[in-house]
Amino acid sequence: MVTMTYGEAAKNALHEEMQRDPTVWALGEDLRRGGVFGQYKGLPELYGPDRISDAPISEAAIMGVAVGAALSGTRPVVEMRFADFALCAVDELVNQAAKARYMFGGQAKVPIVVREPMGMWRSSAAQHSQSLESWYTHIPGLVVVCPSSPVDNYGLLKSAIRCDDPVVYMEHKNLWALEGEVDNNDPLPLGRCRFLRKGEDITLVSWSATVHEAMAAAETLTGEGASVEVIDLRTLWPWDKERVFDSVKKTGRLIVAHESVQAGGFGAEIAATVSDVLFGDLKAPVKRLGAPRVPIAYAPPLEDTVRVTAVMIAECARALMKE
Amino acid sequence: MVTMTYGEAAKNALHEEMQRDPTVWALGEDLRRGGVFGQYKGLPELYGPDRISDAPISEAAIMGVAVGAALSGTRPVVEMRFADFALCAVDELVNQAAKARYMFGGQAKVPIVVREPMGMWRSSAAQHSQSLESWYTHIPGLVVVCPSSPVDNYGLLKSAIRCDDPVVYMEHKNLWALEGEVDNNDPLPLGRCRFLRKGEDITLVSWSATVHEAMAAAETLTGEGASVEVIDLRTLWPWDKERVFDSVKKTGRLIVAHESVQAGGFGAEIAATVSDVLFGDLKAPVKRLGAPRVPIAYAPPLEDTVRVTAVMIAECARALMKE
Amino acid sequence: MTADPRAPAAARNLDLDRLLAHHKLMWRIRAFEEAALRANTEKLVLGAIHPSIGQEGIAVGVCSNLRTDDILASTHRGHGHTLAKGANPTAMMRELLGREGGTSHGKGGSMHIADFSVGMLGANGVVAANIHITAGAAHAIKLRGEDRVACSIFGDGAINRGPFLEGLNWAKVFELPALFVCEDNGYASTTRTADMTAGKGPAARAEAIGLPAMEVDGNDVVALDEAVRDAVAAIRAGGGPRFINAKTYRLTGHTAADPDGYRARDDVAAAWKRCPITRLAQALADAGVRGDQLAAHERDAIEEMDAVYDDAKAAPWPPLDRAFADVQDIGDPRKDAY
Amino acid sequence: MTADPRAPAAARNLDLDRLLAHHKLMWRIRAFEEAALRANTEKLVLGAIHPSIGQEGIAVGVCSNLRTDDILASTHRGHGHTLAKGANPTAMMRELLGREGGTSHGKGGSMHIADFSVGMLGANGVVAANIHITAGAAHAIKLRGEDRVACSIFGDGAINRGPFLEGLNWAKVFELPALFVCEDNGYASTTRTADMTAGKGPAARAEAIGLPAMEVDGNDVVALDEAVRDAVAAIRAGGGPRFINAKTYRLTGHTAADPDGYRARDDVAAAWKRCPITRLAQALADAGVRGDQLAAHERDAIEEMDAVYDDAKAAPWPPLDRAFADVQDIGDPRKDAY
Ligand SMILES: Cc1ncc(C[n+]2csc(CCOP(=O)(O)OP(=O)(O)O)c2C)c(N)n1
Ligand SMILES: Cc1ncc(C[n+]2csc(CCOP(=O)(O)OP(=O)(O)O)c2C)c(N)n1
Ligand SMILES: [Mg+2]
Ligand SMILES: [Mg+2]
Repeated sequence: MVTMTYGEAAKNALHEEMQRDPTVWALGEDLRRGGVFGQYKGLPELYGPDRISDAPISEAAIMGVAVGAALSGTRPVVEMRFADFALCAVDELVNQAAKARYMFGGQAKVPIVVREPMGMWRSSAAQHSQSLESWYTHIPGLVVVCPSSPVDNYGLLKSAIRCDDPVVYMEHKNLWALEGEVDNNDPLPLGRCRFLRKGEDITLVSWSATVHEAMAAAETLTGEGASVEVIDLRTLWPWDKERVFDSVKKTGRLIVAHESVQAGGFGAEIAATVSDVLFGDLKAPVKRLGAPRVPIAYAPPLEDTVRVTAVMIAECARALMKE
Repeated sequence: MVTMTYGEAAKNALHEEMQRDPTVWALGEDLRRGGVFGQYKGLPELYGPDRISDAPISEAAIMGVAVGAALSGTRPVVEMRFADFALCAVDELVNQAAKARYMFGGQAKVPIVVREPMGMWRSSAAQHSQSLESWYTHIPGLVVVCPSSPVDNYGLLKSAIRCDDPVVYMEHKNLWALEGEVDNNDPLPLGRCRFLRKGEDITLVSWSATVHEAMAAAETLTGEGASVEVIDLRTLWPWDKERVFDSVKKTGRLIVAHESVQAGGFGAEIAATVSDVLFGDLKAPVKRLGAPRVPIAYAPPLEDTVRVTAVMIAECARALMKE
Repeated sequence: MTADPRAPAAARNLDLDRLLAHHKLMWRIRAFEEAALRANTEKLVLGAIHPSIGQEGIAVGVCSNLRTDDILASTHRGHGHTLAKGANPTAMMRELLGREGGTSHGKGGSMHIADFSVGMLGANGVVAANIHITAGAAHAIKLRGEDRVACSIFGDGAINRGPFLEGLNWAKVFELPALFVCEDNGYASTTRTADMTAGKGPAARAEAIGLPAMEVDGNDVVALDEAVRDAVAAIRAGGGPRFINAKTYRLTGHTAADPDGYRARDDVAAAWKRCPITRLAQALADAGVRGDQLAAHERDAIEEMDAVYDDAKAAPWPPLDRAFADVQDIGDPRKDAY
Repeated sequence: MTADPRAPAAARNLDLDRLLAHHKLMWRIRAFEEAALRANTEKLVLGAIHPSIGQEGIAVGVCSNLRTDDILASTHRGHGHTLAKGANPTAMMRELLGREGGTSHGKGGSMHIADFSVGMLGANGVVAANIHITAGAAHAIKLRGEDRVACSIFGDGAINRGPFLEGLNWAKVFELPALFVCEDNGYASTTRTADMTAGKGPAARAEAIGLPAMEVDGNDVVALDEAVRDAVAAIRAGGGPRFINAKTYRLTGHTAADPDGYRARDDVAAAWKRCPITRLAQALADAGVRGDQLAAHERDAIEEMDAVYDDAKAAPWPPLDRAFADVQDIGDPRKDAY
């Protein structure tokens, strides 16, 4: 059991996986200087420039090269720097990486991890703040992971690297410095949610940075006498349906909260599924809390206007619990 | 009132808009030969190579050029050939076109129409068959249109061209030859659904090619004594919430059917919204019918395995009407 | 020796066995494509087919210099490359017809034809996407310390897409064992490539990115064979990536369905005179090879591919549950999807 | 006249008024950047700031040859370009601080600084994205039969992204009135650009795509001014697109937060000696301009930008409902979103 930051947790995971498996390597811009968020610091010295490789500003090539290298016996970890820049490499991810295994009838797998630091990071504005995790859930062939804590970033990155299929691995830029205890050395299973809090009255499902808002809301609500269950989904595809169902069966109420735009967000998939499958068990409608359908503004107060906060979650929960 | 095909309807609309507004022009590969689906046939002769412009195989540039040209006083109609190739130009569409107006505080608008022929078209396989309309609904700034008939392709393309914001305009490749009557010369409003059939027992919402499956299912169900309301959403963003709500308030039952992958599809947004807003009014859970989360296979029987058909819709409707 | 400019350049020092093999292989490709066109006419192939008739010289000239464990990534027009890389035509034709026993169980079809067992990493439905994928394969080869070579063949239209720049730059920055071959047939679908391409062409662009580049007549299989042999040897020896622009002409429409209305009939007729098979046959005849030996190549190839086509027609559809297989390891698309 | 190699090349035939204006404008850019750095230190700017200190010669040398109705599209490092294109520094600084009255009402910030009223179509947060957008602006100009020019300035790191190839090819194919200027400062963030760039550099690549291209010392504003003047004249006369590679050096970190640990202190110190402002001042002094006149430029600029900064600090936040404005004409994000 050791305390480390979210960023360090990922670094340690990558370090251990690189040690364990000589075919693992990382590629991305400025990696030899430790990566823009320092999440590779120290690794270039340990593994050299071949295995922690710099790259030209060529997102399409970074992703395309990773696909080719994955089809040829290595396991690339792709660093996209900001999730927004991955939009320069969508053909490579969606038309190539995600489809190759299927299109070629199982002749090949594409074991790549695509790290896409996501989310609002104070005043980064419209082109450096996006959370497009729902896009990837819609693409057959992709696994989608959004860790919210050091322990998960450690265990899930390990699993992502060992996974034989392309994993879109979205760390939240606002969490790099978050400290936490990492109490395991093993990979954590993909596709399993984490119960952060058990409760009886309402279920909050969230992922990535918004998990912390959900926990703060639960704290408040508990102080008001409510019993709140908080689920960190962690893996968005495949998502841990059964456990979410079990929770909502028990509580009868569900709020899905996420930072990304609500319209067409992954909250819709969860809400639609739960509303269907647990139709008779719901005491209240399933609620979603996401960003309005606006780009992220630069000015802090405007940025805050579109945030999903603990206050909003608590308020929504109170209203639901009245039903 | 005149009969024309879905492809001709779009061509006529573009023709009339180009006649009306000299700043409208189209760009894309092979347009001077009439476009790969013949949907520009005859226009090069009328408007010359400047206004019906060929392009290098440079999807990113086609889109980027359109953005720059739209910011500089013209109204480009972008031809992407297959929706799948638009994945080579996502930065340009999502980070640039969709955000420019907002990011620049309203200093500019980006009046482009991005035509992305979508959907399964017999044995086109994984890289030429995708339907990613839900992606675009998730992007602030984009309007999303998916016409299902000649009359709508005519009227909605006109509106899309006149719209001052970027419109992702997705024609279905399997509908080019579909004939129908076009009874208006005016643009049709964006954001308005079309009631194809009025009924009392169940609402079917769909768009694009699947509308025709929904209509066939309605036919069957009517023969069995049910009263079915069929809504062609036509515009996915903004979608015509109020009319869908009104319909479901009346029928108490809703099926959303679309060709695209169900997981993370736009059906989820509709189902989640309706399940929430009309919680008390629903007689049965809202059902979605979409493709399984698999790439589109080449072999016809495998392709058929993932189709949403009239038979499936009817079956689902029968089950719902028992509730 | 004739001075006919249409005869192969290096016909001076012919390695007859090798050239006979080339002749035979070119005929096999031609016959495969003819069978594929027939399949299209008979509506047994519904998706697009891009025949490589007239471009067989490049498939043969390039792939004859690759080992089975070398890697090839191809384009939409990939049947010839795949066959020349050593794939089984029976499995290929079954793939084109979407049948069980196809190279990809009928899931990829013509535009995604692939045979990983012979290093053929797939045709690609996205123009230029094979270029950086090839750089990646070469990157893996270098990381693993192997002496393999990765090669991609793409069209002249592909040089206007970003991956051309990004992939070539990558290969050169990392000095990777990669060979890039541009199949310069002058057209991109219905458009003359020159109309939409600025500057001095593929080789000049590659050179500006630092790759040694050369122009070869791709319909002269003898010259191309030599050029590729030298390039591959240099690459395999650690010399970094190279580029070859091979001029050719597509003798059919862009796809099986293309009426080819955008090229003058005279141009096409003239191009038939430069057909790489005819030219090699002429050189071989000049070198004393008997006409009936050359005719046998043609006849055998047609016979082989007729049988291949018959086999494919008789093959069953893939079982339906293949639609759900090979998506990914975790999650089950049969249940998670609905 | 001194033969000091650090002095501007063309100091022979100085148009003194023009050069004094250049000197003044360079100081205004420098002072703006210093104020922006202060705003960063004082945590009044939270997002990334990319200062152009040391690169002022390019902003001035390029933009001084553009008319107000000419178009400019810039990069993440765009303050200097924007100012030189004629934008109001008060509105710019308010934008950097996210305040009401900012060029974009505080919605874009430093990386999206824009002023359409002076033809400045925006800085861009995506490297190289301004290149094909500029081709598009030039395309519109040509379609409309105007005599304007569209210009983009981008970094040397941008030449490895697809839009460099695609945008330049487009501009040349359609013979558009576009000027492409590469601000070649040798680095892309913490990485030496040369380490990740193969071949002979930006100009050679542009030439291979058919654009007349030249190399200029971007810290020699006299030389650059002349080169841009000629290029713009040729372009405006219908001569098609051109390319200029302007060598320079960034004298600060990549961002305000960058400790710049990847460059030897000696290199940076040496680069300060080649600072474009110092060099022009030297040339002007050599040409007889009095020191106090030059010093006044510096003092006035600092005073101006101090006031600009004070104004921005005192400016109010934008009203919150601006978060929902200017998304799109149809639909209402305030209600459709929830
Ligand atoms: C990114 C992308 N854009 C467009 C297409 C459509 N398309 C298929 S083949 C082709 C022409 C390709 O020309 P070239 O690269 O010269 O190859 P050739 O067909 O001549 O062999 C085009 C435009 C595509 N498949 N991918
Ligand atoms: C597509 C993309 N990739 C990566 C980045 C991150 N990034 C911002 S600035 C920069 C370096 C750019 O270098 P260069 O083009 O030389 O411009 P300079 O910063 O030197 O002015 C990088 C990599 C980005 N903004 N966009
Ligand atoms: Mg070609
Ligand atoms: Mg630079």
